[in-house]
Amino acid sequence: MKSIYMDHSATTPVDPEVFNAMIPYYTDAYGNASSVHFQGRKAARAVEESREKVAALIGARPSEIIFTCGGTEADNQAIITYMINNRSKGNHIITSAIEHHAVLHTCEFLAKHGFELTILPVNSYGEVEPDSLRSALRPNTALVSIMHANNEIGTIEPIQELAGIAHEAGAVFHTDAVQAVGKIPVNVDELGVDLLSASGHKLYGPKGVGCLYVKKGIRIGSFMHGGGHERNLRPGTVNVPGVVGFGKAAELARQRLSTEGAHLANLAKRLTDGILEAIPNTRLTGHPERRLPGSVNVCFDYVEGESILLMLDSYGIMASSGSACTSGALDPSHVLLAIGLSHETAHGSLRLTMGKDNTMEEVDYVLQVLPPIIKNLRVMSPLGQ
Amino acid sequence: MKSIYMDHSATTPVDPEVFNAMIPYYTDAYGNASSVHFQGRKAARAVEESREKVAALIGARPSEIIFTCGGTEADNQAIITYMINNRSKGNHIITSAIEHHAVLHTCEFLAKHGFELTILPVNSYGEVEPDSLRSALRPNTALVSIMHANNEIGTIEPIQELAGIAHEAGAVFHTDAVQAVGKIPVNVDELGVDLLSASGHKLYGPKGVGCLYVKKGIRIGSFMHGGGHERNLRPGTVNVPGVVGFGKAAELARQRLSTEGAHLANLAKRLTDGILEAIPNTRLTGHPERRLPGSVNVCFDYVEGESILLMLDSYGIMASSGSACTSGALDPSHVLLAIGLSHETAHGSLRLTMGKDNTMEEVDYVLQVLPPIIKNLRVMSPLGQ
Amino acid sequence: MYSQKVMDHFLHPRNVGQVEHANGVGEVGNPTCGDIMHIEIEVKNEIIQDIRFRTFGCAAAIATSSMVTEMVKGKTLEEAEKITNRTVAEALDGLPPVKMHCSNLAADALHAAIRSYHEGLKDSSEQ
Amino acid sequence: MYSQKVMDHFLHPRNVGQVEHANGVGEVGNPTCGDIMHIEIEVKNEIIQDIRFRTFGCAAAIATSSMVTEMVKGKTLEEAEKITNRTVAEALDGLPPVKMHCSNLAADALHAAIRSYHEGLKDSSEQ
Ligand SMILES: Cc1ncc(COP(=O)(O)O)c(C=O)c1O
Ligand SMILES: Cc1ncc(COP(=O)(O)O)c(C=O)c1O
Repeated sequence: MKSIYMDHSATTPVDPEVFNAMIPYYTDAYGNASSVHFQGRKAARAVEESREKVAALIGARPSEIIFTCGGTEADNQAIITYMINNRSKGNHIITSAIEHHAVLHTCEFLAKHGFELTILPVNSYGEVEPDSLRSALRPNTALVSIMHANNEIGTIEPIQELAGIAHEAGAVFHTDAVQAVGKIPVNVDELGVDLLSASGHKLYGPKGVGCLYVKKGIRIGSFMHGGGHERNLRPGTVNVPGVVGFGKAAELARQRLSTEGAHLANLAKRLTDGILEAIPNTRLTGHPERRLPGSVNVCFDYVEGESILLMLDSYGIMASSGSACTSGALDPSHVLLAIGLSHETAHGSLRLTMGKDNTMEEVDYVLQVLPPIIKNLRVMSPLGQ
Repeated sequence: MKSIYMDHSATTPVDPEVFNAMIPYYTDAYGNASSVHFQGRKAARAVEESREKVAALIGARPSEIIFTCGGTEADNQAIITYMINNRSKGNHIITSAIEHHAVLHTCEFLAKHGFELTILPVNSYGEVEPDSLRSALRPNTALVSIMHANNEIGTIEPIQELAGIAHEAGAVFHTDAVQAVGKIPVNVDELGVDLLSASGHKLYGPKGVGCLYVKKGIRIGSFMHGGGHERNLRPGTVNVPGVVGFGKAAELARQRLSTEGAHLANLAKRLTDGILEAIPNTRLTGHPERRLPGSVNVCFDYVEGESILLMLDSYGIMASSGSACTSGALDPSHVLLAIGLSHETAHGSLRLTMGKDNTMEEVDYVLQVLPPIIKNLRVMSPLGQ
Repeated sequence: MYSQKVMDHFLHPRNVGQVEHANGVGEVGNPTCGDIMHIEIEVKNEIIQDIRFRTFGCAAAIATSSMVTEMVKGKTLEEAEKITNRTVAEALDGLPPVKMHCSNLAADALHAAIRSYHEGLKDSSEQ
Repeated sequence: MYSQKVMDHFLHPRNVGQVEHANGVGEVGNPTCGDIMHIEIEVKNEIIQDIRFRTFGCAAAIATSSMVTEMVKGKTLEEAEKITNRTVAEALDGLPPVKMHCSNLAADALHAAIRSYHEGLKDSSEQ
C-alpha cells in the first residue's frame, strides 16, 4: 500500500542528515553537558554549536537562545515568566483567538490567577487586524502574544506590523513561531519580536526539543525550578542529542528554505485547485495567499473529519482534521470557530500539510482518492440532499 | 588514552539495546502519537508499550505514569501541582536539606508564594531521621517530599518508614527517585509513596525524558498549559523516541537489577577501601552500607575538587565533585554542608559513580592514578603541613 | 485505537440508506456536536423486516450504526428493545473510552425508530 | 572550557613551592570560598629574583598562580606592580566568565607579597 504523509504540521519525519548528526551523541558522546570532564566538555561544545545554528536560522545571537523540551514549554516560559517578572510594567496580556492551546491555555491560566486578558478576534481569513490590537492595548498591557503562522489554517499573521503597534504602546511582543520557523523566512530583528518560540519536530528535527528566543535585555525567568543549566533559565539535564538534532535541522532549513518553499507552494496550489474543482460544497480556510506553503485546509459540508481521515488512511494517505471527534473534545477546533465557521462546517475539516518529500504524483493520488470518499460519506450522511 | 567513565550519577551512556529500540522511531515511525492515522497509531502504541515497561519497573499501573521531559519536570509537577490542587488539605510542605535542586528550589519557590516550608536536617550519613519528620508534621502538612537516594553521597533514605509517618499524619508522600530507579529495587506499593519522579538518562536511557508516577486517586494537575496529551496532565507533542528509549531502559533495568547491583557493590568496595588505605586525611561521605551500589564519594583534605577532576581527566578518568568551583557557585554542594562538613572539606570532594560497564581493572587503574594526584595537589597546597 | 470490527463496519458499513416503506424513523444527535444518526425501519408482525441508516459522524458513529442494523434485522421488536448502546459497543469489541459517550448512540436511534413505529400505530388506531 | 594555556599551566605548574630566602609573602582568599593563593618572593635590587606559589583551588586558581610567577620572575617591582588579574587572565588566553572573579586572584597575591616586602623594608629602616 502507498504511504503518503501529509500531516507535516503535526510533526515531520526526522531528516536522515539530522538523525546522523544525533547518532554520535547517543553512542559515543554521552556526557552531561554540565560535567567538567572530557565527555562533558564534548557535550557542552555540541550544545553551543547547535545554539549557534538555531540562532542563525532566526537571525538571533546564540546567547539569546534557551533550549526547552518543545514549543509548549517555550510558550509557557515566555508568557508566564515574562508576566511574573515584570509586574511593574502591567498585568494585562493580549493574545488572539486562534493561538495554539500552549499559548491560549497559558494565558487563561494567568487570567485565573489575577492577570487581565484580552483575546483578540480574527477576520474570516484568520488574521488579527492591526486596528483590533491597537484598540485593545492599554497603559498596563505588558505582553502581546500573537502566533506567527497558524497550525490549522496556515494563515501568516502580520507580525512585523503587530509588533510595531505593541512596541509603540510600550508592550513586549511574543510570537509562537512553531509553525513558521523552517518553513518561511523568520528573522527576529525584521519582525521586531522580543520573544519567540520554536520546536524541533516541525522542521525535520526530533521531538522533545525546542527553544525560546529572548531578546537581549528582556527579562524572563526560569519556568521550572532546579539546577543552573542554560544560564539559570532552564534547569534539567540538557537533552544533548535532541539539541544537536534541532541544530542540524536548523542548519538544513536555512539552506533549503527558498527552494522548498517554492516546491510546497506548487504542490499546495495543485491540491487546492483540484479539490475545489472536483468536490462541490467545499471551501478553503485560511488566507488564500498569506499562508504557509504546503498547507491546505478545506471544509466539506455534510461529512465529518475523522471519517474522512480514516477513509484516507485506508488508502495510505495521512492527514488531520479540526473535528472534535479526532480529539475526543466536544467542540471542533477553536480556530475554525474563530474564523466564523459553524460547528457543522468545522466538523468537516481536513488538513493536508505537505513537506519537502511530497511529490506531484502524491498530490494527484490524493486528488484521485479523495473525491469518491467524500461522495460516499455524503451518501451515508443524513445532512445535505 | 584510556577512557574510564565514572560519572554515572550525572548521566549514563545510552545502552546499545536502548538506542536500537529508538532508531525506528527516528527513521520509520515518525508520527505524532496524537494523530489518528497509521503513523500516529503506531507512535501511540509504542508510547503505551513503554508506559507499561516503566510502570512494571516500579510496580505501578500504566495509567499511573505520566511522561515528562525529565526528572526536573517530574519534581516540579509533583510538588507544585499537588500543592495548588489540594489547598484544602493544607499549605505546608516538608522536604529535606539534601534534596536535588529540582525539589529544593521548587519548594522554595512555593514558600515565596505563600506556602509554608520546613526543610528537615539530616544526620552525618545524610539520612532524614524519622523522628525529625514526626515532629515537623503539622495538621496542615499536605505534602512530604524526600528523595529516595541522594545523587551526591549515595545515601538511601528510609522511604518506607518516612512515607508511613507522613500518611499517619494525613500527608501525601512524594519521592524523587531519579537516582534510585534502575539501580536498586523500587516498588511504589512497598515504599508506600503517592508520587515518584524518575529520569531516563540515569538508567542507560536517553536524556530529555522522565516520568512522574501518580498513585490512583491522588489529584495533581498539569504543570505546563497546552494540548490534551497524557490524559490532560502533560501537554506537548510526546517525545516518542525518547519515551521508547526510556521504556526499553526500564525493561533492561528490571532484568539486570540484581546482578548489576552485586557487580557495582564489589567495585565500590574495592575502590573505597583502596582510596582510604592509600590516601591519608580522607573520608568517605554518605552511609557506609545504606547507599547506592556503585557510588563512592570521598573528601580529601587540603585540595580542591575541580583540580582533582581535571587531573583525573588528563588520565582519562571522568568523575565529578561537589566543589563550588565545578559549578561556578560560591558555596560547595549543599548536600556536603548539610551532612556537617566544613566548607574547606566539602571543597575537596570527589564523586566516582560506577556503572554496569566498569571493571575491576578500571578500579585498579583509578587506585594507581589517584593517590599521586592527591599527593601532588597537596604539595601545591598552602593548607595542611 | 479502533478494534478490527469497528474498522470493518466503518469501511464496509451494512444497511446504508433509506427504507422505501419505512413505518418507523428515529434520529438522535445534532450537527453541532458532530454526530447525527438517522435510522429507518420497516416492521411487519412485530419483526424488523428492513432497517437502514444514515449517519453524520466519526468512525465510531458509523460503525455503531452499521452494527445495530445488523444486530436487529429480522429480530422481533422485543429483542430489539433489549439492545443498548453498551451491547452495541461490546458487539464491536469495544470502543475507545472517549468515544463511548458521544458517538455511541445507535441503539438510541433504533429505540427512537421503534417508538416512532409504536406512535404511528397508536396514531392509526386512534383514527 | 579552559584554554590550552590554562591547561598547560594547571597540569605543569611553574614555580611551585616556597622561597628559601623570601623577603615578601602574600596570601589571598580563604578556604571557605575554595581558593587560597600563597606567593613568596625574594627581591634583590628591586628585582624579583625568585618567586614561588602554593595554591588551594581550582584549575583557574592554579594556572593563574603559575602564570603570574612566570610573568614577573626577573622583572622589577615596578613592572610587577603593573600586572593585574586581568592581564594574567589575558596571558592565559582568557578564563571562563564564572572563573573571572573568584579564582583569578593571583595578581592580588603577588601585590600582597610586594607590599609585605615594602613593609619589611620599612620595618627594618625603622629599627
Ligand atoms: C503553533 C504551535 N504552537 C505550539 C505547539 C507545541 O509544540 P510542541 O508540541 O513542540 O510542544 C505546536 C505544535 O504542536 C504548534 O503547532
Ligand atoms: C536526585 C535527582 N533529582 C532530579 C534530577 C534531575 O533530573 P533531570 O536532569 O532528568 O531533569 C537529578 C539529576 O540531574 C537527580 O540526580
